[in-house]
Amino acid sequence: MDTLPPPDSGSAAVPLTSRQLRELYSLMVAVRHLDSSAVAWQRQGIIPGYAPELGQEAAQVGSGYAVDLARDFVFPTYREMGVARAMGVDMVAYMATHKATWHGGLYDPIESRLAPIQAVVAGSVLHAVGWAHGQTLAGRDGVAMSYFGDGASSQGDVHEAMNFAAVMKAPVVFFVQNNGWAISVPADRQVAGGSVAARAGGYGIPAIRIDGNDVVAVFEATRRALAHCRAGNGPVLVEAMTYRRGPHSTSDDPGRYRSLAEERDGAGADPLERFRQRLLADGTADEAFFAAAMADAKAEEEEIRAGIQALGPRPGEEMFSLVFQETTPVLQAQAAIWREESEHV
Amino acid sequence: MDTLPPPDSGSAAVPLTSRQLRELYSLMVAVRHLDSSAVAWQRQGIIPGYAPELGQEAAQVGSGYAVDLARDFVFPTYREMGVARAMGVDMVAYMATHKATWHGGLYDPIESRLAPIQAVVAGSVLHAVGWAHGQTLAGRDGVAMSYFGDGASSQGDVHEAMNFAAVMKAPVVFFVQNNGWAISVPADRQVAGGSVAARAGGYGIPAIRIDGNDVVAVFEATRRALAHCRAGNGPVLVEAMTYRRGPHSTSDDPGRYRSLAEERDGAGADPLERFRQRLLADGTADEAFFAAAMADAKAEEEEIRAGIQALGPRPGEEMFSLVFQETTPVLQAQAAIWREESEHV
Amino acid sequence: MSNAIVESGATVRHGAEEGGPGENGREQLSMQQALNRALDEVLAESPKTLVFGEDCGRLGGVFRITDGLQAKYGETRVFDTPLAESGILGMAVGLAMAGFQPIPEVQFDGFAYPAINQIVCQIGRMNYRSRGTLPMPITLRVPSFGGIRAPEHHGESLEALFAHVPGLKVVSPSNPHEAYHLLKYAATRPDPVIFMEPKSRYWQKDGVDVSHGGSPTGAKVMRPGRHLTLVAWGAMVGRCLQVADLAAEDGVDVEVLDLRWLKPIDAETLATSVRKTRRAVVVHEAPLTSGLGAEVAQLITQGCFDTLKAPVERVTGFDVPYPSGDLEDEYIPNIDRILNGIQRVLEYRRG
Amino acid sequence: MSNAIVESGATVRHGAEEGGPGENGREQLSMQQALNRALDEVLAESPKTLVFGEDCGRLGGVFRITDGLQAKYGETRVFDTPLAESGILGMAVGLAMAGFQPIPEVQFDGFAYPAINQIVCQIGRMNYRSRGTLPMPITLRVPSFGGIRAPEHHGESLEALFAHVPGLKVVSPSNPHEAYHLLKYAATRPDPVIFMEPKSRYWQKDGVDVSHGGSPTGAKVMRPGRHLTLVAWGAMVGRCLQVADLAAEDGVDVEVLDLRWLKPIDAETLATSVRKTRRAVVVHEAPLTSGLGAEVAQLITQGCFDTLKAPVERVTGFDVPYPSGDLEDEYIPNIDRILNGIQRVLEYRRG
Ligand SMILES: Cc1ncc(C[n+]2csc(CCOP(=O)(O)OP(=O)(O)O)c2C)c(N)n1
Ligand SMILES: Cc1ncc(C[n+]2csc(CCOP(=O)(O)OP(=O)(O)O)c2C)c(N)n1
Ligand SMILES: [Mg+2]
Ligand SMILES: [Mg+2]
Repeated sequence: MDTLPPPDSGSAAVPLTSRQLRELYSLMVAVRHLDSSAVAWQRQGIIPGYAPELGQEAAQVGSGYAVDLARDFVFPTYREMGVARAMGVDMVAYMATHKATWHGGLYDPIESRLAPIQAVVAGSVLHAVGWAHGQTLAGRDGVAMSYFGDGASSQGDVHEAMNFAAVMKAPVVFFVQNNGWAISVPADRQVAGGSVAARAGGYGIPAIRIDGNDVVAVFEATRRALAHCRAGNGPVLVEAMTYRRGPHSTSDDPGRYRSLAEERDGAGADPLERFRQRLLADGTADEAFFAAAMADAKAEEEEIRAGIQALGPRPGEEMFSLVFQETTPVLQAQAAIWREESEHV
Repeated sequence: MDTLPPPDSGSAAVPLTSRQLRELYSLMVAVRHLDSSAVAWQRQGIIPGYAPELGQEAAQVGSGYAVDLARDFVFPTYREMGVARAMGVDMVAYMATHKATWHGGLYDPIESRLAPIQAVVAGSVLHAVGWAHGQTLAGRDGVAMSYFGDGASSQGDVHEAMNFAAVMKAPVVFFVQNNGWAISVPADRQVAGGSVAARAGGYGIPAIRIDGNDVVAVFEATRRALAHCRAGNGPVLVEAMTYRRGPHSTSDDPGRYRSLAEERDGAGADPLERFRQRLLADGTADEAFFAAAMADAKAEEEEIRAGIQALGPRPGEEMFSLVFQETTPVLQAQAAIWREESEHV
Repeated sequence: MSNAIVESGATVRHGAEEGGPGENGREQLSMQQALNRALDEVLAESPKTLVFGEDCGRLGGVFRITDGLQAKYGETRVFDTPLAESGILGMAVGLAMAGFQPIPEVQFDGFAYPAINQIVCQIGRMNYRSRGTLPMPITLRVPSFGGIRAPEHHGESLEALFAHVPGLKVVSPSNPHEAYHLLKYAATRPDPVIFMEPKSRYWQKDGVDVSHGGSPTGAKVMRPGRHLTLVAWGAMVGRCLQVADLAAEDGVDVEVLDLRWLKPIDAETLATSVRKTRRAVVVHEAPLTSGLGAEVAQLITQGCFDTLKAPVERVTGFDVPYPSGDLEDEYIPNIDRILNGIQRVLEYRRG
Repeated sequence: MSNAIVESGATVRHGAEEGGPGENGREQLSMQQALNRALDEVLAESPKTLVFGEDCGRLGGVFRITDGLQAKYGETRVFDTPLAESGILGMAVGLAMAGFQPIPEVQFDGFAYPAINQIVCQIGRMNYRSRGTLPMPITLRVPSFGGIRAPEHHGESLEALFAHVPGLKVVSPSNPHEAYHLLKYAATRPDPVIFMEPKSRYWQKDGVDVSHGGSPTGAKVMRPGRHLTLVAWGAMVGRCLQVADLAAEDGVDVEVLDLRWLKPIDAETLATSVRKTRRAVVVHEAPLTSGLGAEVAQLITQGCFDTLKAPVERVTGFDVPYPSGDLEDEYIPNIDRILNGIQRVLEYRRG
């Protein structure tokens, strides 16, 4: 499905260079390795929990790579580690949320163009619309990218967001990762009609449904969507069909709701392996490159793990000082009592 | 637009008899007269406020007439007086809500198959889905009819309702009266994509968009929709295109947001007059019949007005006694204090 | 209270306090006019402010609070949204993230419920979650409380809910003067403020001193008194002033305190008043149980336990759904019920 | 309290009260098991009951409270819904109108917010609006409160909000025995009940006497004492029992009262206790301001003004968003903070 008009400007159609393709691969390897390491960290007690994105590397890296960090702004869920990494977000600061250091992460959203991690399903889709409409009002050409899942598509806020965006012609890309599952509920019992992309037409919003496990296809679709929005044509919906190969989170047990055979059939070919074969086949990269990428990923993971392990708790004082821009006498009094009493703890 | 499969059983396609056509006309006249009278009652201080349905008689009477009172259940908004009348609801009990006697009205919802009047926009659309799914669970063949407006279609609950209904194949008719306005906001700045019916496809729900000012077309579409649901095929959406010819409510001033010319052009031909011409033209009714229908309408209005005027306030005790099925000691204590103190008032 | 405005009933009586507004500075405005003027000035002063909601643009709002503002500031600054409250507030969050100062409206109190998720989980927490990098300078206007014989869900009092939510500030004006100054103050704050407008007072005229607002924070003594403190907010302040006049006829000198800020609550002004009067009654329209009256009563008890002569009395709505117009007067605290409450406190004897 | 179960910490000590459960009748169950058993029995006993929500069916719930129920009762009685809380609760209303007794779940406390509109305006009012013809026998299960180092919005305490809503009843069990009996009771009532499960206690085993539940209504004295009353609910009851044991070492005999029903509140049992102890501390996880502790404190003050030796103290969460795991222990009332609260009350001197 593709109801998005073809790109009018050339830049949205230029093929990726070999360097860019290799960079995409390196990012995917880094993300894969960090992701599986984070699961291991949880087992080792380094972090209390994690939501793996195993199998969604192409969807996340391909789309995050298309973001223009000078202009755009991205609204993630709790599972967009690959997007964050592709955008160059500080990964210790990002992972801090999974260490239970600070809800939303410790990175600076403004600097990194990534809104704080959002734990409410569909919680930030409307924020993307508001931010995008703000670009129109301010005469800027930034685009908001809102990530959400097949499960999230059931929330009323998503519908309100699509309608608002279409009425206001707000420059938003609704980027849906349809990974087949919302915890234990399969997409076919979640998404009536079978496709989130099919919803867009009802609002007059163009949509593309793509193979979300093909990183180049994801990149190209996202680039087209961003260009369409940036040109003042209003919102676009991209539905990347992918598969959550791992558990919903480190406390989930998929064996309770899907068989290994279902998992294998649903997941299809591994997006990382697919891309690797493709780069090998067309001579864009060789084994030495792959080995180097893996070595870099390992070094990077070690550095991030060290950073995470070194990360102490935030001072309790921040519970009070970060509530408001202008604090209140009541809050100051509570902070004073806390200071006094916390010495007994 | 019509994506509803044609009726398979004969009964959903049988033409209306002359008697039925005349009955529809009589209902429309009764509704028109009661509606304009209610506006007058407000001016005369008989009731504090009212939401007229002027211009929506065909949409309301045509659809309400199709309801099977033995099996179906209807979920109205605050503007479905014509539906209520077509269903034979006690109109004094219905109008009691506008006299500020009791929120929701004084009629018995179970007896009359009409849920209490709903003041929350889109508030009861999900209830219809739940009730409908209850029919499936209980092995019954009742259908839920959920009425809502173009404005209401923007609410997230409507989206959740359509998705739930489609996932569960619940027998619900989503009956949208697109009357062009949500208070001061025209439908083209409310309903992105231009049509509520177009939304249905995204959920795999069949939809019909009809001339809501043609009472026979409305009846036939509703009958088809009900039959489709009753046969176990899941939900249907009907969008009746009509026009709110009057103010939003007796406290609204449409002159602030639309010109008389816009009003005239938007409203088109009066649905009552259109139907009258049709009945005259094909000989189904004559002037004598119309005169008698009008006389009946007047007599009926007088009776209802007398009933409304005779209606005293509900005893204050009901504030407490109707909160729960099993009252609580706290509420009993508050009722006792109220009884004691209200003697001073 | 150096900035106290001493009022009684609908007519303003000026005390001779230092810094009090001069008679000349005062204009007679309804609360609707005062709010409209405040919005007009805020829009003029800060290009980042935006006014939006259902019917706020072309119509000027069902209560005309935004009347004329779209014509003056254009459709980009003052606009109608589709009919979805979660959408309105969620959009406000995004606009704030983009650097704007949104002043959204929900059309009636009861229609704030569909937006509670965005208000509690997003507006109240974004500054915190983002460690102060994404402030939420959102002022949400909520026409509030009952008293106008309106349909169901048009007469709700949500202050207890809002005041409990971390990250929100909550204020309610009791008269046009307060409305003008508190709205101008709220709308220029860097934090989210829920602004609860007593809709039953929209059309009542009263003096507004546009140049001297007095302190915009804390509670305000509206009428000094010696025997008992009546605490109220919104539309109940005017009613309490009437009650005080009646009580005075019986020789009971009642102090009336307009709480104004429902979060943070000015516990000090409460304590100062009740340490003097030694008796208090708190009045609100919302249901009794878990209402804000409990918080106010408990703050008073904490602050004045040793001087308090009787438990703080609460005169409130009942624990029932807000009733239809016919029963409204049975539900909202009326003069008699407040007088009874005062009497119970005055007659309280230990043991 | 003829039906009081006297408990301390995690181990149950049986008093010799009349009608008290015999040692033989008690099984060691976790709260998760007790709740699961209760649902199982309710489903078996009433064909009109339905269990549904996100992941409640095939998975058996993220906390396994509905484990095995779909396999036993089929996909029509126990089912997964799409991911939309307003949808779940709105659907529950319709099912109730059709004569069913829905037992929906919202997956976590923080995800009740998207359903607040349906809960407040529909579930709480349909019986009233319909003049008793459309009762709402809905029991909404809400895994509640903090203490498990969970992500944002997974540790909220919404009792003050729910308790303020006309037309709702609210209950929270503090241990497996209570969980089993209160859920069975709630799920068979003709009125809506918000059932707040302390998720940090799901996995702790304790004795459950399935055949003798004691009275299902009102508050319960969990430990008698002479010097001070600690009032709590949910997970804080266990903590208060620990505190009482520690205080006992210092010669302070603390009575611990499990409020259980957060609406309606059992003011009489509160007053009976505090008239005896003359001092009270109320403990909850929710933020202080406008929390349910204010209501409890005010009810105690009203009932015991003449005997109370000190203002009721509140030891609660702060007026801040529920923090991330690392700071959770700074936020939730801990043993030291509760002991401090007790000390402040004991040391209170007038004047
Ligand atoms: C409003 C809300 N309801 C429920 C949850 C609990 N929850 C967390 S993730 C999840 C499933 C989300 O599925 P989907 O949107 O497909 O995203 P995915 O997890 O597959 O990435 C649920 C139910 C939540 N976080 N927020
Ligand atoms: C949730 C909610 N928000 C706002 C309102 C206020 N309101 C009442 S009717 C209305 C317009 C509804 O428009 P539409 O759905 O098209 O129905 P119509 O009035 O045209 O019949 C509004 C905004 C409300 N009643 N409920
Ligand atoms: Mg998913
Ligand atoms: Mg309309």
